Amino acid sequence: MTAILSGHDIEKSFGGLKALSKFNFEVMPGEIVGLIGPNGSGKTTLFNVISGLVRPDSGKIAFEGSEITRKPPHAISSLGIARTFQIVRPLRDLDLIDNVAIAVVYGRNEIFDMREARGKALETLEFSGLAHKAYSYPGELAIEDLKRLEVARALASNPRVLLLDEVFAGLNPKEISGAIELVFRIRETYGLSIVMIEHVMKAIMTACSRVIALHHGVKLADAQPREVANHPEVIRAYLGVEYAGN
Amino acid sequence: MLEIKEISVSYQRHCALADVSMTVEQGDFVALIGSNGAGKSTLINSVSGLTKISKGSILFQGETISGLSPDLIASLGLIQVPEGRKLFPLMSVEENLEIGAYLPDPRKMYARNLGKMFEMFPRLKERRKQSAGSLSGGEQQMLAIARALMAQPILLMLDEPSLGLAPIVTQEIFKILRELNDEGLTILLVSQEVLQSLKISRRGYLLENGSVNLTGASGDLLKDVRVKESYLGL
Amino acid sequence: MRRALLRKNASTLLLFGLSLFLVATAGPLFASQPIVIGGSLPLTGEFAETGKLIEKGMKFWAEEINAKGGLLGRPVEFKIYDDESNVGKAVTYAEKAITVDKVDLLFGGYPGTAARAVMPVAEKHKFVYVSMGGHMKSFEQGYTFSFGAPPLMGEWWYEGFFQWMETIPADQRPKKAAVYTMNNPVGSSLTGSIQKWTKQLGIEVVIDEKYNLPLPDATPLIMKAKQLNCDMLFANGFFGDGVMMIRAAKALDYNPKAILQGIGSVVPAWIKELGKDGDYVFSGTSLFNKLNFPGNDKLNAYARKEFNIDGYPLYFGFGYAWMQALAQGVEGAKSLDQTKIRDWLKTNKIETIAGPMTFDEKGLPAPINFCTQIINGQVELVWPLNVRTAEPVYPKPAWK
Amino acid sequence: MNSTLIFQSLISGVMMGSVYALLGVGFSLTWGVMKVINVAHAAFGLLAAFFAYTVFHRYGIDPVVSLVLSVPFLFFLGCALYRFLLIRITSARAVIVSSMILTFGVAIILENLALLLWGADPRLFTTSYTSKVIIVGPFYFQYPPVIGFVMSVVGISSIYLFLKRTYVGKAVRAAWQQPEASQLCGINLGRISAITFGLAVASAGAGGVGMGLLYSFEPHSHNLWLIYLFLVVIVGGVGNVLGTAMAGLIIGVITGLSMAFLPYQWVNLLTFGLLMVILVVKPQGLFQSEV
Amino acid sequence: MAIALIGLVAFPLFGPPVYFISFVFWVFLYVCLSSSWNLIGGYAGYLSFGHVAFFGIGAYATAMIGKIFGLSITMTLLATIPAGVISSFIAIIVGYPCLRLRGPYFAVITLCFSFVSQLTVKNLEFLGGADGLWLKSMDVPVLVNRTIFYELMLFLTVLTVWVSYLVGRSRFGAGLRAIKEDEEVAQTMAINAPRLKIMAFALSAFFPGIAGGIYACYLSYIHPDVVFDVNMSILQVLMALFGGASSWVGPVVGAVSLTLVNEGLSTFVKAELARIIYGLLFIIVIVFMPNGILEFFSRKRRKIER
Repeated sequence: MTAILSGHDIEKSFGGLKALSKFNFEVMPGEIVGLIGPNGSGKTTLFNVISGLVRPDSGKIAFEGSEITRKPPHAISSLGIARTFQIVRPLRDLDLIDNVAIAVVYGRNEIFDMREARGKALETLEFSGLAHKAYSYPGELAIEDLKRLEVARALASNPRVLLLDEVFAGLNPKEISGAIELVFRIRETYGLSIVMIEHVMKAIMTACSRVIALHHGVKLADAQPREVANHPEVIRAYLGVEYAGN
Repeated sequence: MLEIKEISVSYQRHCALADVSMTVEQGDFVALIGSNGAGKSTLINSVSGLTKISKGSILFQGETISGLSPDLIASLGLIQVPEGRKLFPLMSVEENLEIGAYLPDPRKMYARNLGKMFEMFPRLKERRKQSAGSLSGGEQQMLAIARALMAQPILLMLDEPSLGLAPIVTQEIFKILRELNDEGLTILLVSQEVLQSLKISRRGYLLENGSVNLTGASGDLLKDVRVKESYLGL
Repeated sequence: MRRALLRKNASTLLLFGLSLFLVATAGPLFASQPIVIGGSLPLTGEFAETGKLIEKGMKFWAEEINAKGGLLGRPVEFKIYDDESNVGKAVTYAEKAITVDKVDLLFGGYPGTAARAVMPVAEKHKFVYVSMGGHMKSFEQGYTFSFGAPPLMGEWWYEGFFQWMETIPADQRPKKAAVYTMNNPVGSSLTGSIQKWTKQLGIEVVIDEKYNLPLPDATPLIMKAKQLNCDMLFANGFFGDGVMMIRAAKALDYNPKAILQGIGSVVPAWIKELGKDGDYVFSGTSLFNKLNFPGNDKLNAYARKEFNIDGYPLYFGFGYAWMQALAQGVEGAKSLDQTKIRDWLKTNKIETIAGPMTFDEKGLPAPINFCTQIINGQVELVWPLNVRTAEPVYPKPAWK
Repeated sequence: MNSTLIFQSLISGVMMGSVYALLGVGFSLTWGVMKVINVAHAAFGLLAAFFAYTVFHRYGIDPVVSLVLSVPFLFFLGCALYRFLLIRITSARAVIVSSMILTFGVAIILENLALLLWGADPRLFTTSYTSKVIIVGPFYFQYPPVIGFVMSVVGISSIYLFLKRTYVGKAVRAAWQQPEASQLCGINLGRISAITFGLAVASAGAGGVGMGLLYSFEPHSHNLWLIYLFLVVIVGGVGNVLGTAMAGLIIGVITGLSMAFLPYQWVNLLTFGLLMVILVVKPQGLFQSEV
Repeated sequence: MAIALIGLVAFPLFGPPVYFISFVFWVFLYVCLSSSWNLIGGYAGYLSFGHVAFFGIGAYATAMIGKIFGLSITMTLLATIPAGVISSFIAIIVGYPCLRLRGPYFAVITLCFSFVSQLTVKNLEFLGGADGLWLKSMDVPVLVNRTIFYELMLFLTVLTVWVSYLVGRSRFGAGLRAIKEDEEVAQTMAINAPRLKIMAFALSAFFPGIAGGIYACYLSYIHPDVVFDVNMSILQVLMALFGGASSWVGPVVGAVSLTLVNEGLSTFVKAELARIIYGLLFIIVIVFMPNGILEFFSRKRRKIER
């Protein structure tokens, strides 16, 4: 099986700070890959590089066999890579259904009419558990629903790969369980690959088939969740010395 | 010293805090723990006046402070070290400390307090002319604490001081907090670092879903399985 | 649903507002007894200064004529709109005066750009339009109802000066001229006669440059003129740039034999604000307060009383003179019929404070070639000889 | 083209530009610090110029000296404007746009108040030093631009020193960089904003008198001045005090040079064209935004 | 809606005083200008403060086409269409570098662009330079003349508003809104922001181009100071924001209400006072309805609904 999304020797630095160095990764079709690491370890930078918001200094990114490294963000997302943002960025002046409908109409759905798109958007909202709030505005939502909106919007473009940036952050345990269930449902229903950045270990452990651990832009581990969780270097970097001994 | 009486806060229709009560005594070191989004920052911001409460009252040294503006609350000696440090990035370390001592009383003691800070954080002294934005994460956190101390707080509140810091740095900072408390400073600490914060604090509150679920001496909480459950979500 | 509702409401609201407005302004449809003279002037915005002077001149005229029993035995009344120095508004207000207020007569507007745009409107509605016109080109469009009485023609601005210059012995004339002209209709209308006359008088034009308003700085211009030994300076600008040129000339101790100024020096502010430095500047005009024509005394007396200045301001005079011309047309035609008024004006001589004048088919009188110079803080007429109020000061004394 | 002319053009260009900078510095400050584009900024300057004119003609007080009176007045006017009007729009979604519309209204009111109070006639400062010059070699330094230049240097550097050296000034910078944290340090944001706005409006007064030294002015002149404001602020970087000063000099040099080398007809066109190029190449201005 | 439209079309046939035809012509002109401005300024959030440039370009293009080919006035009116195209074309060229700027920077660069185009026209003799250009005037009775321009402008305005309405509910408009809200997010939603912005800019320059041409024929005399008047730029922005820039209705409401208010003030109040009241109006509106009149009312309604 060949990777649907892969990166080769990606380098990116901001000023003097190396955010990513010689970073390699692969995502197989249908896989859920977790991306963990302490704050500032370069996870979000990686997402920004993949989605084209940030240009890497060097290295290559390939999607379905063709290179996408220097493509503009809209071209990359129209190929089928959708993402969410860690700090939610809804379109605040539009209601939820329009937020999602825009993603539908510009996504890979062969839908170009806004009315039709709203119908499809409603489906996606329903799938994400937001149907009852379709005509609310983002400002009226709680954080959990905003996270769901981010996911719904990304899903609505009918992507092949979904990049989820800390979708679970700020949620309580009950909400996290709900969100994990959503992630599974996404993979089942849409059959797409997911890369998720996450701090909530429970989510990582239950949802991911594979976990990549990052620290200071360097890959520390790339293995099964349990393996990574027990990797001494990962524990030291990510969970802290105290935990390692606890 | 600080008394929070059944306060509620809601953003739009989302309830962030519901009937939360807690107290901080003179000389106390209280840790407020709970997972991300449990309402810890909201609570501390309500005390500081950054967030308006919809119900309840907050008393500081017997006086109601809910409804006052943040700068007035700060002038009472209730100083917060905000989450994410929020330094003045384009100003030098020294200028940051100067702003910390902006209020009239601390301003009079500026020179003396500055010396104390440089004693406590020698690294800041080395970088006194450097802009705050160019410091490393740990140094920035130290500066944020030093800035708050410059205001001669009666009660120091810290919001996630360990966020994004290396474990060693976190330990160092927590050690300083411990020392400050030993010298008599009252501290309210908000942190996700459950183990460490419970280890250094005297009492703890566990916040979950906008309400206090558990409270007691830190030592007891450390042993309580419910903490582990809530925090780790296991 | 909400959207649709909103849309519907907005459009009904809109229509309602529009109709309400139309009803409200249609009130004055019923003409009243007095003769109403309407139009617009720039009372606010860029040209407010001049607009207000014209308004005062017109009002003084009305006061006077009403005291005498009015026009055709009816009192006169103004309907003056403020066009905010906006040409488009000047056009619609002219139409409003004609078609809504149903005014009996239309008065002339300012500045040239507005007058030019109103001229075709007046032509279409067959209303006599007496204004300064801006410049010659606006009278070459074949409008039959437009008159310049008197006009303020850039083309004629320096005629009087050059005619006088011709009387000076050739060796005393300036040798080299520097011509700085603002890039607008007024400016460009000035340059033709300068080219023609300088050639005729053997004056070499060393510098001939245009500039766009606002002029950021005049020092380089003056320095250049000084370096090239130009002993004649044409500052073809408005007030602001004109002042800058004079001040720079003084500062750089540049002493040409003659300084000629565009429009700026004809406004009262020139003398009032510049003081002594404004002296000895030559200008042209088609109207002058010291001319021995009937009416000027009264106006000067009024100006002394009302504005505390000797001699009425130029545009005050224009406002008055245009009304004079219009009134004589009405009285001559003994009717408010615009075509009759026009025809009368085209075939008869009128008397104004600018002197007697008759009109050609374009609506212009014979070229008016007064030359003025500011001497000791007074605007004096130095040409033609028969009306001269003072000897020209030439060459210009050095700066003190 | 000779060198004397070039240098003379440069000298007077630079002096002119420095006055633009003085007028612009407050505009830059409110834009950068408070996200308020004060379209009425130049109108406030005009108000000070008219005031100076009146005081000069009534009591013979020098226009520059009149600033002693008008600057404090404008300061309070600015504070009041913030306290009673601008504070109401700080919660709007697009503060910049709302502030532009609001201050546009203020500018219209000020212009027409000036029209009512002073009439439409153009005004000039004609003082004893108006046509005095200092001659250095082949170069002429006219008094009014030199005074304008000195005012600009004094004005801008005192604003700069105020921001860098005084407690209140530091609080202004702090409030700009981290509004929330500055409140936690005991800074009253409302008061600091009012002070900033008052200061900016007051500096407009100095700038207005400076402009009056160079040019004649009428009630509508502020519209023209406003364009220069945008020029210096954009080139200098929004909120950057020293940048504004540099921008004034740069614009002066550009104007001076283009007056020396180009037909005058193209000078204004070149200035705006060049600004477009600067904006496209360096959108954030030639200097980093910093307060 | 249809009745209102028929009413507007038929309005001149009732023989109102010519002024009303001209006045409503002006209202249409402003509705057209602010509605087309709204395509880029309101939908995409790029505040072009030099939009009058396209009006002026259209006016001059029309006049020049008429002059060069010696067209009759009727044919010159047809020339407004290529003038609109020229204006769009220039918008594409100018928009390419300018649309990379955002917020106030975009506002300032477009403002500069309008000055540059005004000064260019002034400096070029073959465009009439500082003297301006005369056009042939229509040899028909006044009422007919004004009615023709009225109907033309009405048609153009309805077209503009209709396009604005269509864009507002289309995929294109949705994309523009996303760009206004958050350009980066829009890009990650597969929206080709640079292209959409250029398209919106070109479209928003097309209608003013035609309007400028019609205006030139209406006035029969154009001058750079008149058709590149910066006040017009500012006014169309204010009208759109005044009404509320997020929908097609806002600019219409804004343009109509501001024109009416201004006209009412000029008619009934002394000049300076009228201006002062006008200024106060802006302050009052922005203080109490910071997001425009329309939104003020629609938000109110929503609050009640809830």
